Amino acid sequence: MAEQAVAEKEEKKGRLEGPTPKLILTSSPHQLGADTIERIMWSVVLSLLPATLAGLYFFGWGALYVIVISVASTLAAEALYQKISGHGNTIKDGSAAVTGLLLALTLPPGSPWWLSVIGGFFAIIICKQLYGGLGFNPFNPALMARVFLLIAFPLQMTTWPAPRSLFSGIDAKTGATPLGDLQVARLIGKGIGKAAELNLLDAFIGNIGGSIGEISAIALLIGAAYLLYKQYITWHIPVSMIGTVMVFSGIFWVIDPGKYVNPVFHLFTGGLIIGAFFMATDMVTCPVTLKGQLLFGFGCGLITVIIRMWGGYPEGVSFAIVLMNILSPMIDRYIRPVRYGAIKNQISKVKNQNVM
Amino acid sequence: MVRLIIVLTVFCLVAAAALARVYDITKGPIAEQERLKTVSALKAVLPSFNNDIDKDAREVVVGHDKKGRDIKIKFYTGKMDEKQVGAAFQVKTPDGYGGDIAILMGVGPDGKLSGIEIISHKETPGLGNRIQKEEWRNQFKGRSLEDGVKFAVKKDGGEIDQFSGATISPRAVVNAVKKGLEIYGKEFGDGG
Amino acid sequence: MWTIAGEGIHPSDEKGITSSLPIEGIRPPGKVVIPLSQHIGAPCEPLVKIGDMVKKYQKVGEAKGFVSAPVHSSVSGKVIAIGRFPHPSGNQSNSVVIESDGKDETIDNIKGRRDYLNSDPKELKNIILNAGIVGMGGATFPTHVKLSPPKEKKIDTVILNGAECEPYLTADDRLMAEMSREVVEGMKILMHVMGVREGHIGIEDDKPVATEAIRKAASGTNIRVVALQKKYPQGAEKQLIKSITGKEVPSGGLPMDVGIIVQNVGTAAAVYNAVHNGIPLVERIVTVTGKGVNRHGNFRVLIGTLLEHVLSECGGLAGGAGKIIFGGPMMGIAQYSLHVPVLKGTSGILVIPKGDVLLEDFRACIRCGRCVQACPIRLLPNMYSILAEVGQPKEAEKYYVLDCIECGCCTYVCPSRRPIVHHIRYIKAEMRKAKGKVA
Amino acid sequence: MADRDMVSSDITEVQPASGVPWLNIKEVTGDFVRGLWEEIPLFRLVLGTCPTLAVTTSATNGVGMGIATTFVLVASNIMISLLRKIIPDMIRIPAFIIVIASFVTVTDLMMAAFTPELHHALGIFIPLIVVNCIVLARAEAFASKNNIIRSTADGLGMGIGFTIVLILLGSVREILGNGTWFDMPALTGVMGLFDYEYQPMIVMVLPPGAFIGLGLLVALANKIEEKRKGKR
Amino acid sequence: MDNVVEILLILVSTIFVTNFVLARFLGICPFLGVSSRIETSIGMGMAVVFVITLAGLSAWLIEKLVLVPFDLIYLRTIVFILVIATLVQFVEMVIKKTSPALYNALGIFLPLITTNCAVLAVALLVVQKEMDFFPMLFFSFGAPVGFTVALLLMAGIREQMAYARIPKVLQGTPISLITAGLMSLAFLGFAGLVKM
Amino acid sequence: MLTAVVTMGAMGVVASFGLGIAARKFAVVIDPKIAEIDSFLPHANCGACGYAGCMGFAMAVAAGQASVSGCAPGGASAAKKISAVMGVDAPEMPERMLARVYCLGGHNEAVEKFEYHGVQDCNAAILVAGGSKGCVYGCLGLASCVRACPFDAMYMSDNGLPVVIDEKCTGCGLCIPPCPKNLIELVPENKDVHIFCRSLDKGADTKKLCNVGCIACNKCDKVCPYDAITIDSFLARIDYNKCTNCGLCVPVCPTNVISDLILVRDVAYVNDDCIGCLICKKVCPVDAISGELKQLHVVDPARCIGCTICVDKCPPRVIEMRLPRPKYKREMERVTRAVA
Ligand SMILES: Cc1cc2nc3c(=O)[nH]c(=O)nc-3n(C[C@H](O)[C@H](O)[C@H](O)COP(=O)(O)O)c2cc1C
Ligand SMILES: Cc1cc2nc3c(=O)[nH]c(=O)nc-3n(C[C@H](O)[C@H](O)[C@H](O)COP(=O)(O)O)c2cc1C
Ligand SMILES: Cc1cc2nc3c(=O)[nH]c(=O)nc-3n(C[C@H](O)[C@H](O)[C@H](O)COP(=O)(O)O)c2cc1C
Ligand SMILES: Cc1cc2nc3c(=O)[nH]c(=O)nc-3n(C[C@H](O)[C@H](O)[C@H](O)CO)c2cc1C
Ligand code: SF4
Ligand code: SF4
Ligand code: SF4
Ligand code: SF4
Ligand code: FES
Repeated sequence: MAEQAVAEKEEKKGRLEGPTPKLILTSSPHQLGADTIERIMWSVVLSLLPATLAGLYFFGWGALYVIVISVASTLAAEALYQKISGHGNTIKDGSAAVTGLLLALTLPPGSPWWLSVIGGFFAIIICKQLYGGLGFNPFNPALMARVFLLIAFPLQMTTWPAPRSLFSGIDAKTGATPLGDLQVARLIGKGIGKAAELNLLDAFIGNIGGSIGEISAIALLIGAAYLLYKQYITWHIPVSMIGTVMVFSGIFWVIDPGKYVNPVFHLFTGGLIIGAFFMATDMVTCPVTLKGQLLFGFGCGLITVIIRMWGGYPEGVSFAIVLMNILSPMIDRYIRPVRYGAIKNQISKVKNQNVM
Repeated sequence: MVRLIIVLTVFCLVAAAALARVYDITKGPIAEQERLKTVSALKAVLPSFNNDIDKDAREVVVGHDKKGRDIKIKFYTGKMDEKQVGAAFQVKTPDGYGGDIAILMGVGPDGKLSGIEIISHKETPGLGNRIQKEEWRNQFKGRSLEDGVKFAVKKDGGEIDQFSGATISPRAVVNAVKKGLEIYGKEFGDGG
Repeated sequence: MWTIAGEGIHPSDEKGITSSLPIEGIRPPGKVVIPLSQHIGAPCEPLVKIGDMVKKYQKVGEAKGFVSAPVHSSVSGKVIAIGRFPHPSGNQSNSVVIESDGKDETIDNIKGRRDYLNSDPKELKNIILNAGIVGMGGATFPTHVKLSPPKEKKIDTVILNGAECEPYLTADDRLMAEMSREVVEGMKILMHVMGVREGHIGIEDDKPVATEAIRKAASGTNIRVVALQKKYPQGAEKQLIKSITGKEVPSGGLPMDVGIIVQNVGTAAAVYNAVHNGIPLVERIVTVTGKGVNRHGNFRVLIGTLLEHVLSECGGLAGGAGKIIFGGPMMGIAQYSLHVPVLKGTSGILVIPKGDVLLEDFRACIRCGRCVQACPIRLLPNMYSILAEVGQPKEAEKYYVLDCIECGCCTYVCPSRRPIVHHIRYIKAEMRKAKGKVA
Repeated sequence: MADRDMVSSDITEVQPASGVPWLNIKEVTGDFVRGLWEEIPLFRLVLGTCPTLAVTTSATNGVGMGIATTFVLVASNIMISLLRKIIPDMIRIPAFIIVIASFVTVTDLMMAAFTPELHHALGIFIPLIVVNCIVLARAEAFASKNNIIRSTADGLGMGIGFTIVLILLGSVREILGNGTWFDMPALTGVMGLFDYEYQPMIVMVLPPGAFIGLGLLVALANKIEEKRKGKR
Repeated sequence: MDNVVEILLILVSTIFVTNFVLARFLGICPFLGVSSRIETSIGMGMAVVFVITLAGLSAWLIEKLVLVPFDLIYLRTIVFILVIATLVQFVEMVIKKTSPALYNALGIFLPLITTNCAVLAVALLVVQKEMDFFPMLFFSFGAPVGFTVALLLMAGIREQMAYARIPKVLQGTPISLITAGLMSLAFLGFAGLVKM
Repeated sequence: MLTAVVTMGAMGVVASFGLGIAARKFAVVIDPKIAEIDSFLPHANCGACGYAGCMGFAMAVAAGQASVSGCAPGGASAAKKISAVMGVDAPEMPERMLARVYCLGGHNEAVEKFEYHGVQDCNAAILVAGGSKGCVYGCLGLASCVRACPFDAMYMSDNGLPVVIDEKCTGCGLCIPPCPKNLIELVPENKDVHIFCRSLDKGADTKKLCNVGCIACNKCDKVCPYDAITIDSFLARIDYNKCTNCGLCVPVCPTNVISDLILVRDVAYVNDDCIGCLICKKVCPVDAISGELKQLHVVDPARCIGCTICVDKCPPRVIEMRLPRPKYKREMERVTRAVA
């Protein structure tokens, strides 16, 4: 009996006398990576800094206030919506700032203030928050807003001031973008017209007409390299998108250089680089698998070329990306990684088991 | 089954009869509306006339399309007290920014334009669609092929205004009108 | 370099804290709690009653059923309680509590076997069974069962798992460095039992000392030592097999479906100890590490020693205990009580101080695909997480959630801090529930 | 699909005809009012979306389409209610369609003759009133089971409800997209007062504006309904 | 060659540039109603393609053989709708008899098509635009394919949206409409590809 | 005119012929009963009946496969209407059932054995060391049951316990399976006295973990005049078939785990027809009745606990319950909240 008593005492001790400091329990794993949404988003902002500075250099005040107003209005829209709906506060996570900055970088410098404001609110409210906020939006908000503005206010969206010239010191007079020139030439049946005169070095540095952030290839590539190094984007989308554009435009250029411009022209103009590295790679709206991303990039490239060569708009990157955004869920549904151990006969067996 | 057929057939018959009746009633007004529409457009591009203009129209074959079909143009001749004051006809150009632009143009006996009207177009609202504006169209009044290079948009060295950010639409209109004048000249000779 | 392709992660491993500390003993505890369930499979039946005196190595619980393994006393002394006691799994389990008399008297009939390579495999298997050997790599699957595959499965390869890919843990590393002979001899026994000629020992390339030791011990045998790229979860059975042989275990299958058996290096050493020295599994090497504990090291700990004792032997907690984990940080189980015993499968005790515990609220999935790219089974963890969140766990079956090995890579990389593994475990539990209902 | 299946069963709880007095003012008012909010087409029942989206580039068009549809709705409701006892059940739908198509054709011809501008603006969507799901749905769910007066009230209510939404959407799109309202300068005027040129938002008169505009209007209606329910 | 190009252009035009749903506003009700799942969308799409192609063809024939010779153009609407209703029923009957498998796949969608305004619209458009035979055929085929493409894409997005935290008042129709709006915004990118 | 009529006539014949055949061949006879039955159902599509939604149930009933009283949320009124449609006698409806949650150990009462972080769902939490509640039988308070209720009949109290709103609960039972601790049961609505605990721990253990747990002290068992309470595995349970809601057990419970859902009980009142037989005085468990033989008896309202035992025992049936007054201070959150 005494033993029984000892046993009970032991049992109690073991079961009931918990350690004095209450421990914390979670499911495994107990170690987490350092990357968070905040870190990724603000890194994207950082990586856009060179392009922003290039824009500021070439366009001066006209660029500055577009950027400021644009970012301010996406942040304001986000804050306002969350205030009204009473859910959460995600200003700090930086995604609205990225949207605002990217929107600004795709607007013409010197465009009126209300353009940025309308664009910012459209991007955040209609394209993002109505779908439930970060992570649920099916379309790239910044690009959707740009497309919306382009169609709503074509005049303001196609009025391009000339950049301050880098070497010559004289202000270049032409206000059109290289792709705009190309389209005019095509529409009036003059082959590639003035577009042939594009100085590729200028285009590389950013000394051409265009949106604030799209002009300087070198600045964009510096930022992109940083993102790639940090593994916040992978090479799949940019490479397949740019590659597709180069290959297709190359084919036509080889066939008829009098009618089609060379692939390098395509590379450096019309926001292909900013689109491929910073916008098509928006994780929320692109497929999750690498194979899917390759396909996604291919689609973006293809549509870009088609619109540029035959479409009604001078540039096709924005449309190509939002069009492929539509296709993203489909790609995710049908392109899946082949899981470990899914040997062929195994797959068919398992498939038969769970008929979907 | 029989009842079914009968009922449905009767429905059809009644409907057909009723519609035929309504059609008879509305046939006249509809035709009249059509005519009025044409006439009012013609009035806009021609100096005032008082003949029964849609009766005085004739169709002319001015060429052939790719498939070899005739391209016909209908010329309306406006007369004031039996005196010819001008001819009007429609030209179409595929060179617009968004697609075809159809233009009704009136030409006086002297080969000078008395006015143009945009019948249909697919230009961008806010940009190209300003070709519809009266002030812009009025620039065409009195112009003829003799104006030479001056009869072009400013960007191409002429006198016709373009709109900022949209040169293509005005240029297309100008070119189409010039083409029309050529055809007119060919068909009607000098003042024909 | 041998590795798994593409998938996996590189967490900061913190192995430096203990990797050069040689294995030490700790003072034996005054009392051990020996759960009757320390393995996958049926719990043991107790062989003793309260008040019985037992000796060291005496069997106190007999295996019940085919998939089961006996348990032995790790001290000599008196049985003072048998009942439900906290178990590291988080539940309570039937356990035998023995108060040590400090004498460490062993049972008498300890019989080693020197000529094991000429013995009948069946007999050896019996020894392994009776020694209570279970997988020491974490899953604690009874080893003799693994060594008895159905006849139609022809086994041609034995692989020893010395990857130890979990951050912080160095128990296997030290074991290989200091007891390479036991490991290799154990491997020979395993190969002999299975009658195979091909044997591999896979070791991650961050353990040069251990690799060298094993290589030396294995020279002249047909056992190949394979250096694996350091990457988590290189040591997971399926990944190891893929890295070393290039074969993939079919989904839903076992390694034996591709003719392979995988054992942990510690298991091999235990097999050697049982066969050669006739000693059952009553102690193991445990890495005690983490900022939250004062003394770090690799310790030889008797099975049944309470966490409390181990910690006090290590100078107690530092900086207010936040989390105490049995196992490594990626797959280990957090403990709520200091009264849980060290088990046969306890490879490490990791103490994280309160300030270092990351407790952020998770947010919506931003579809970044990092989890998809990190998953070594190439699944779609994001979908599991979303489906669990919207309350449609059943849908996850279409995405093959049952193939998930709960390695934690997905959760580790998720920038939205989504508890994906927890969601997965919830889904699996719901599926088990549903199945139970149908059956 | 489910939406369509519901058409016949869910739209109206059908009162058994027996024992109901032939004319019951309260009931008739109910039939009329129901179409104005409770079962307002487009907000509650998402039917007849195509003409709604297509023609509402201006408020005027909205009115025109609304009136045309209301006319067809009322006329066919009356006719079908009259004939409901004669029509065999099996060919109910084709018979209804013939009745509806006849009225639509009448409308079409009349508009061509007397309001040619509107006729031109509404274009192909006039003949498409035939397949406007509301018309057939009311015929099927209501007129074929109720007397003339109630059917008339129902048709009128539904028609007006439909028209209201058309006008709302037309107004939003016209004001934002063109700066005018019923062709009168609205925003252009207001902004003009401040010496500011209003920039019409051209998308609003294009397809995207139609979809987004209607989407937001339906959400607004849901919100109002939610509030209303909450109060009760 | 020219003919091939023309046909190709018709297809590109009807599917992308003047997509029936996104640019022309036809068939919106089923577009909103049947687009919540991909599987059903596929079934509906196939049924619509089949019926509309036939409807376009029959309307064109009736116009050429009956309405024009007898000067009955004003009866178009009523005749076409009657033909379509009959056609749908008839098709249903034939399929049921000849291919039960196909019937199972398409059966439930057929009745929905009678009141899909896209069917009547195609019938009216092919005669209003005075198309030639082949253009008519490919128009009648391309239009419903465009419908199906829009339907499928929408279904893909909606399946994903099912997991989104959409505000309550927007769930269902409103957010679908807004999504359609954004899709049509994107589709405007195809504008000008084919000038028709 | 003539051509129009002839053409349309011909079309009519053809069309009606085709449709006639079609209609005849493919007429789908829809049982009108289905729509009618469907109209009586609550349309919550909760699935508690075992069919796919209310329409599924309606079809099953019409086909004679489901019982007319199969819809718990619809309750007796729906069953009555449906049976009328089906032409069967209205069934004896079982009593209305309500969900009851058998745990009172919220944040304020029960011990937490660790700090849990992770997925906020009971079935997920239980995977981490069985949940953080010290008592392994206790409610985890993460609302799996609340989320499962299709009628919004439950909410989580600030104390971390689910509360059933009696007015909304339909007795569908859908909250029961999600609970990993099996704490929810359906109980007839007229049962008002409950022992809200499921702990099988020994009394002393229970006491350490929760101050409103059943410690199996046997006091209630002893006091129950109807023998409705049994104690098994250190837990007292009420047999609802025997319980009369007398409430005698409520005050004797040392841990207050027995809950009386009648907030305000009537007190007994002996009217003037009392024959003074002394029986009530004898049966009163709290000695609240005084009186002499053949004299009018009086109930002391301050003592009466409203158990109604005397009412049943009084031979001339002259005791009635009236004069409500507030009772037991420990107010149950449920009723006050439910009304709000
Ligand atoms: C969305 C969009 C719509 C346009 N619409 C027209 C148009 O309708 N008519 C036109 O002439 N140009 C239009 N343009 C502009 C042409 O692309 C081209 O830039 C312009 O005609 C060249 O005019 P500029 O020489 O005056 O710069 C449009 C451009 C964009 C981006
Ligand atoms: C239910 C179950 C049955 C198993 N059966 C066998 C078996 O028959 N043969 C075998 O060699 N291994 C068997 N195993 C062991 C597995 O192969 C594997 O070694 C074990 O699950 C531990 O792997 P892990 O640590 O990677 O999870 C089984 C495991 C489980 C969970
Ligand atoms: C994600 C994961 C990581 C693992 N890492 C290791 C490891 O590093 N070393 C090891 O021996 N076993 C590891 N295992 C367990 C092995 O899969 C396998 O169960 C074990 O090597 C079999 O040997 P055993 O039965 O002797 O334990 C891991 C399992 C998983 C699921
Ligand atoms: C690599 C990268 C690219 C991004 N690109 C965009 C973009 O193009 N447009 C945008 O609105 N947001 C972008 N974001 C920010 C964020 O994903 C975006 O706000 C969400 O789409 C909103 O839900 C990007 C973020 C990252 C990390
Ligand atoms: S825990 Fe499962 S889903 Fe996540 S990475 Fe590991 S195997 Fe893949
Ligand atoms: S890592 Fe996290 S956020 Fe990224 S896809 Fe996976 S679950 Fe979503
Ligand atoms: S509380 Fe439970 S039983 Fe009551 S309605 Fe809700 S789910 Fe059904
Ligand atoms: S499901 Fe059970 S454990 Fe969870 S809150 Fe409800 S009653 Fe408590
Ligand atoms: S499908 Fe066009 S109105 Fe319904």
